[in-house]
Amino acid sequence: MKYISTVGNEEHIIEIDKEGQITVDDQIFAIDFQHLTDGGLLSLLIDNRSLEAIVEERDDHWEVLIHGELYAVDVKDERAYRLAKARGLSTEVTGEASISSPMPGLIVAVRVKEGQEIQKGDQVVILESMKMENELRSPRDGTVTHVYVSPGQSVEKNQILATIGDNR
Amino acid sequence: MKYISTVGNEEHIIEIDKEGQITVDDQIFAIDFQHLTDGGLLSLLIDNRSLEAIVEERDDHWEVLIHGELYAVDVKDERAYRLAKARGLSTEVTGEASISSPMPGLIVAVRVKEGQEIQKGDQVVILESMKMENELRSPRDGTVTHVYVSPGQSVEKNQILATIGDNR
Amino acid sequence: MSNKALLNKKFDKVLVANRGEIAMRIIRACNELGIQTVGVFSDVDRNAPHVRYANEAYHIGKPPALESYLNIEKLIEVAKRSGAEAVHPGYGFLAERAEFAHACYEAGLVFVGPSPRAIEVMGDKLAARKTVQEAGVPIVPGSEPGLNDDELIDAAKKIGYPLLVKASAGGGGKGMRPVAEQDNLADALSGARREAESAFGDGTIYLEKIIPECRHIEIQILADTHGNTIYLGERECSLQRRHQKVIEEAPSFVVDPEMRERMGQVAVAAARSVNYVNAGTIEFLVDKDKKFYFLEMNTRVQVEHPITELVTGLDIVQEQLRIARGRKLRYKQEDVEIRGWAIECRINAEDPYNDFLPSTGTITTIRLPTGPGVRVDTGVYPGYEVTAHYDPLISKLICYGETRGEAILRMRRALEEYRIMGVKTNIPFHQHMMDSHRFLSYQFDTKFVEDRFSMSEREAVDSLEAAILATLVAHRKDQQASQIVAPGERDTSNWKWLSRWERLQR
Amino acid sequence: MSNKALLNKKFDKVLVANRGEIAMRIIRACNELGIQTVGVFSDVDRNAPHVRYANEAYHIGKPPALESYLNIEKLIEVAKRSGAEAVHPGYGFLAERAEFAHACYEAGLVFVGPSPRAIEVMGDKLAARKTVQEAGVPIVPGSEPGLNDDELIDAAKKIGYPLLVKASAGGGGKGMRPVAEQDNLADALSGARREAESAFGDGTIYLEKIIPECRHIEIQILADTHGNTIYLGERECSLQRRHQKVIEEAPSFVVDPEMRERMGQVAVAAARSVNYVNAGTIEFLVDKDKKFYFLEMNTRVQVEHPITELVTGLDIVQEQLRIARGRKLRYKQEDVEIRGWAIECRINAEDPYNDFLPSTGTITTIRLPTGPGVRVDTGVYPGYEVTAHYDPLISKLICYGETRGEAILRMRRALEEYRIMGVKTNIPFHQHMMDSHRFLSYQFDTKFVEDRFSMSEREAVDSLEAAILATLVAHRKDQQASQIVAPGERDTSNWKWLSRWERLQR
Repeated sequence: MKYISTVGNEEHIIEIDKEGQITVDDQIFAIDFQHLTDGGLLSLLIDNRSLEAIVEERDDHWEVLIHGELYAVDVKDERAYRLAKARGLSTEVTGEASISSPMPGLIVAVRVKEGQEIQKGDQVVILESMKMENELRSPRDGTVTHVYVSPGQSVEKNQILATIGDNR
Repeated sequence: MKYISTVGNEEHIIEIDKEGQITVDDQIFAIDFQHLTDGGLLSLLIDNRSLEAIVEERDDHWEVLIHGELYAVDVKDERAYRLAKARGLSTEVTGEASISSPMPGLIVAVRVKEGQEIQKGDQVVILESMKMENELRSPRDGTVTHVYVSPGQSVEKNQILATIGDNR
Repeated sequence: MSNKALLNKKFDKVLVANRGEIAMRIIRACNELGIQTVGVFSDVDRNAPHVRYANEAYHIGKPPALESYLNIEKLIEVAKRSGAEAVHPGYGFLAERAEFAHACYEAGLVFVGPSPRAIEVMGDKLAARKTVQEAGVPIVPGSEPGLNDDELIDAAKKIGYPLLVKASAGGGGKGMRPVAEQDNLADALSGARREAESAFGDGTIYLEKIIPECRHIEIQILADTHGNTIYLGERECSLQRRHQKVIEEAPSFVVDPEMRERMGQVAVAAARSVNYVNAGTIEFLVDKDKKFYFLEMNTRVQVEHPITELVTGLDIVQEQLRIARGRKLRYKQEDVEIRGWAIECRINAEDPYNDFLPSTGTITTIRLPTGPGVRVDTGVYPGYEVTAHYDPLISKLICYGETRGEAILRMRRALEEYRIMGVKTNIPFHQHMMDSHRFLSYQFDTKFVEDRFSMSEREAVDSLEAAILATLVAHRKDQQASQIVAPGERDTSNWKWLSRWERLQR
Repeated sequence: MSNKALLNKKFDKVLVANRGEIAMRIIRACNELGIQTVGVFSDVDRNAPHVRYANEAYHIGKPPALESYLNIEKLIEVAKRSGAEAVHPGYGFLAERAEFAHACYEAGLVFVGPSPRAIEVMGDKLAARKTVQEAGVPIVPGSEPGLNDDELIDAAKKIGYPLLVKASAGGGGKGMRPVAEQDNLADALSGARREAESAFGDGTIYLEKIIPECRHIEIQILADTHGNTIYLGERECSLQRRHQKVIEEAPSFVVDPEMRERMGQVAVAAARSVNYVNAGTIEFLVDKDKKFYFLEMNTRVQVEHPITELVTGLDIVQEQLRIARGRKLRYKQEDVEIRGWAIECRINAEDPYNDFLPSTGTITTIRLPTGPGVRVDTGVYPGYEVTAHYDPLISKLICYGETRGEAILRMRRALEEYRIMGVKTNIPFHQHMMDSHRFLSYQFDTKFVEDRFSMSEREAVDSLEAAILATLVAHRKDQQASQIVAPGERDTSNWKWLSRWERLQR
């Protein structure tokens, strides 16, 4: 079985066919992979290198915890990968991007107006939650197409606060 | 639902009918009983007294861990309890008692002969395991009816080593 | 409220008016002193460790703190109902509310902390500045109390720019405005006053000089009811984000024994100026020339108290309880000695790669680091839901070493061993910091984390391994779904590919 | 083998030739020193923490130690294959086998421990007695080496009864026979000789006077390759069962500073007598009059080393690695200072209510105690199967306190917090001991646990609660079986009865 797995902007071709063996980007490794009975812990020996990790499935990717770092991995088998490519669902942001609330809270300030051109990383909304003010920033360059909230308004988790479209 | 629960030589009559309430030996307590998602931990608030425990089922009883102590509890509903009583399966040892090996090991010495009268607590067999010599003692007064092993012999877990019967 | 509003007597049952790790910390200290504990919980905290470990536990209301952990009447009622004779407030919530200390006093309950008056004075920044200054404590240059805007603008000329407009009440950076030059002062004043008004219902503001490249260093003190006050050395707390400490260490590498003694004596003087009793912390700003200025006093146990415990060998929370029981301090100043080095990393539910946004969700897995020199104080558990109701602190990871270098290396080891899944945590931030040359070489001040620290320094070392592991798990899922694996052929509780050595044994 | 057979040089990768908690302990120390680690495992240890935490791991054979952890050739092969430059033996297994230290030397590997000769001399009790005696160390009165039975019977007259017939080789109580009067001596001699012959292939025996009401107190020493040897104070190890220590504490309440210095100097002399290098422990018997006698020297890290770490602030395993790297000791004798009190309880898989029979089985749940002053060194995990192949040690629970009393109270708290299910443990034994008046008042010697301690003192306090909890769980099971609970009506992951306050909120 052949998979194309993506971490950040790295892509790796991973083949799993034989027992105790794995091929990663055409390189063969001996592996011994164990699921512990103990709450989702995994142990991998790969060419005798030892790794402990936790892997959990999320809506559209896998979360992998190794040595304190959390990695988001997208795993597709060859077919799914080709389909995705065909549909042009590549990783960089196009079309309208929406900024939604990562948690329930109170809108303290709105930094943008509809129609305003902004850069990736610009502040869009200040959300107060967990006793802290949190800056929500734009994921892309573009123009503010809609602002759905105003200061003093309280919002739910995942509520859409504003949308950013392409510049005209 | 009415249960008769036995710990050691204590018997308790426990009735569970209403929500948030339990009757123990005719005394009523308010309870809030929670199973944690976290590996078998239980939390009980009984008249606001807080207890954390782990309860696991064994072949013929429940094991309960509270504050470091492990309790063996026998729980029977009224019917099962009466049947048991009828069948005379009460708790004290009668009939032939067998001494079996609690773990794999090597028989170092046999302290009794067949036909010998012994007291509860007398040494029957010395078993070496885990780098230590372990004394297996008689669970009751009686006469040694059979000895199945001899020094130097290695035994499996739960293998019967000797049996003790009533005195003639 | 008079300073007499302070009870101290022997007690055998304590209400712990808090939650999370500090509630656990207090329950353990009580347990070790043979004192019974009463826990309280809001709807969402029924399964929390502090409920399970307390001897008794009572429900006190809904998740919003105002309806539970801040509900004074309810807490006093539970104390009476449970027969508790004392109350420990922990930190946060009601810990620095004079009216709570007073309510306990009125109800005949020992409040494990200072008198209401001490809390009141130190809670009002202007009053605190005035009081300690009269006791000969150096304070950050600033304006007098009770000035109107015009007077403040005049005062600003003498103080000099840049300066800070601060609210007298409250804290946490609210009603605070840095001002670089006179032109912006007027706006800053009105803005700060409005913010303070709305946040604390008190628009009183004042000016403080901004001390460039300063450090935040604090002194832990203990004071008994017999007039004995000692200091337990300092804590270096300069690493902060938005006025929230993230990493603390003890001792501080800028403080030598002579300076420690001077700071300690000043701290003791500040405490005495309000007849302070129990554990407290005096926060100082320290400038480039190692001159130090009183910033404020925290009239309760500090989040970062464990690092002081590790280097002094004392148990501060047990001392709090002994003092509240009316005991004399067991230690004289000369008995207090600093040995080794301790560092605390605050593990928060937040995303260090995305502006440290709080990360809500349910914690699925926790594996704590253990072994030599590692201490974890935590109040969360698998199944715990991180909500917006309470602060994002998951745990405090504290490491001890014979030297600062060894404490840092041990912290790296412990951070690597720590496993938390379900929410994002700032563990990678701490790992970056432990690797950062500026941190290793002491080159940081209170602005370092916000202005000059970046997460991008360190590349994701195990990304390939992550890809492999995710793929192995995904592949397994496919297999099981498509029944390629005949049921029973493999032990599903521990599924694997047979590795070479296993096949050899067949 | 000459004393030259000792390599020391810088190394960056260590083979950890052990398993369980000590393998974890060594891996952590290496990790903290930036040294790479290579773990080894038998079939049953594939999922053990020491395999998961090591940088590399290699399978070395079947569960019986002789086919894995005692297989010298295999271990040396793995060391070479992995590029390890040093080997840490831990304790037990090959730690005190001179041939292993020598094999490492021959293979050009640094052995983290003393020279083969030092191991050899101290491993032979008669040779050890002779060597240290020549160095002026007091030894337990006994017979000369190389006597036949008749000569031993004569020697016994001078030594006096009661006395002990001991085998010169090995340990663990094998080939040991107490003799009360002359009539029984001849039989004891032949019996002991036979037992020693079969156990160690060496029938050499000798006589030692039995010292009544004696304590077992040992001194930890560190010696570098530059001729510096220091002592780190004592450990009180009198609480034993069948020559196995169960509880240790540091310092010892019978040792005052003056006695500590004398014992320390004698211990250093004993170490010097074999040009000892690295960490070692000299065991003494101490009689009622506080006279002490050399018993034996353990030429490796001791199970109970953590209590010394807690009271001295040193990391003994890190020191072992530094010494093996050829570094000079960083501490002079005057730098070593004892602060506070530490106690270790060995948590074993055994049934304290049934003659401490080993308890085999699979561990289902583990919850470790945490918080201030508590350290747990462990090598087991949920899913771990306790087998007869290895010793029954599950973990070491170590508590620190400002005083002995506080260490004991903290240990009680930690024992209560500890949760292990699946096998029986001796936690209740430790709880009894922490409550025992004789323990609290120091009234014990090496015979106390076996001869005068009983588990029945303390009644099962929570038996009613246990009955209630088991019944609640059984009831739930019935309900689910008989589908009284409509599926989905309740969250099965957290089933419960609604309590009052919950209903109020409906």
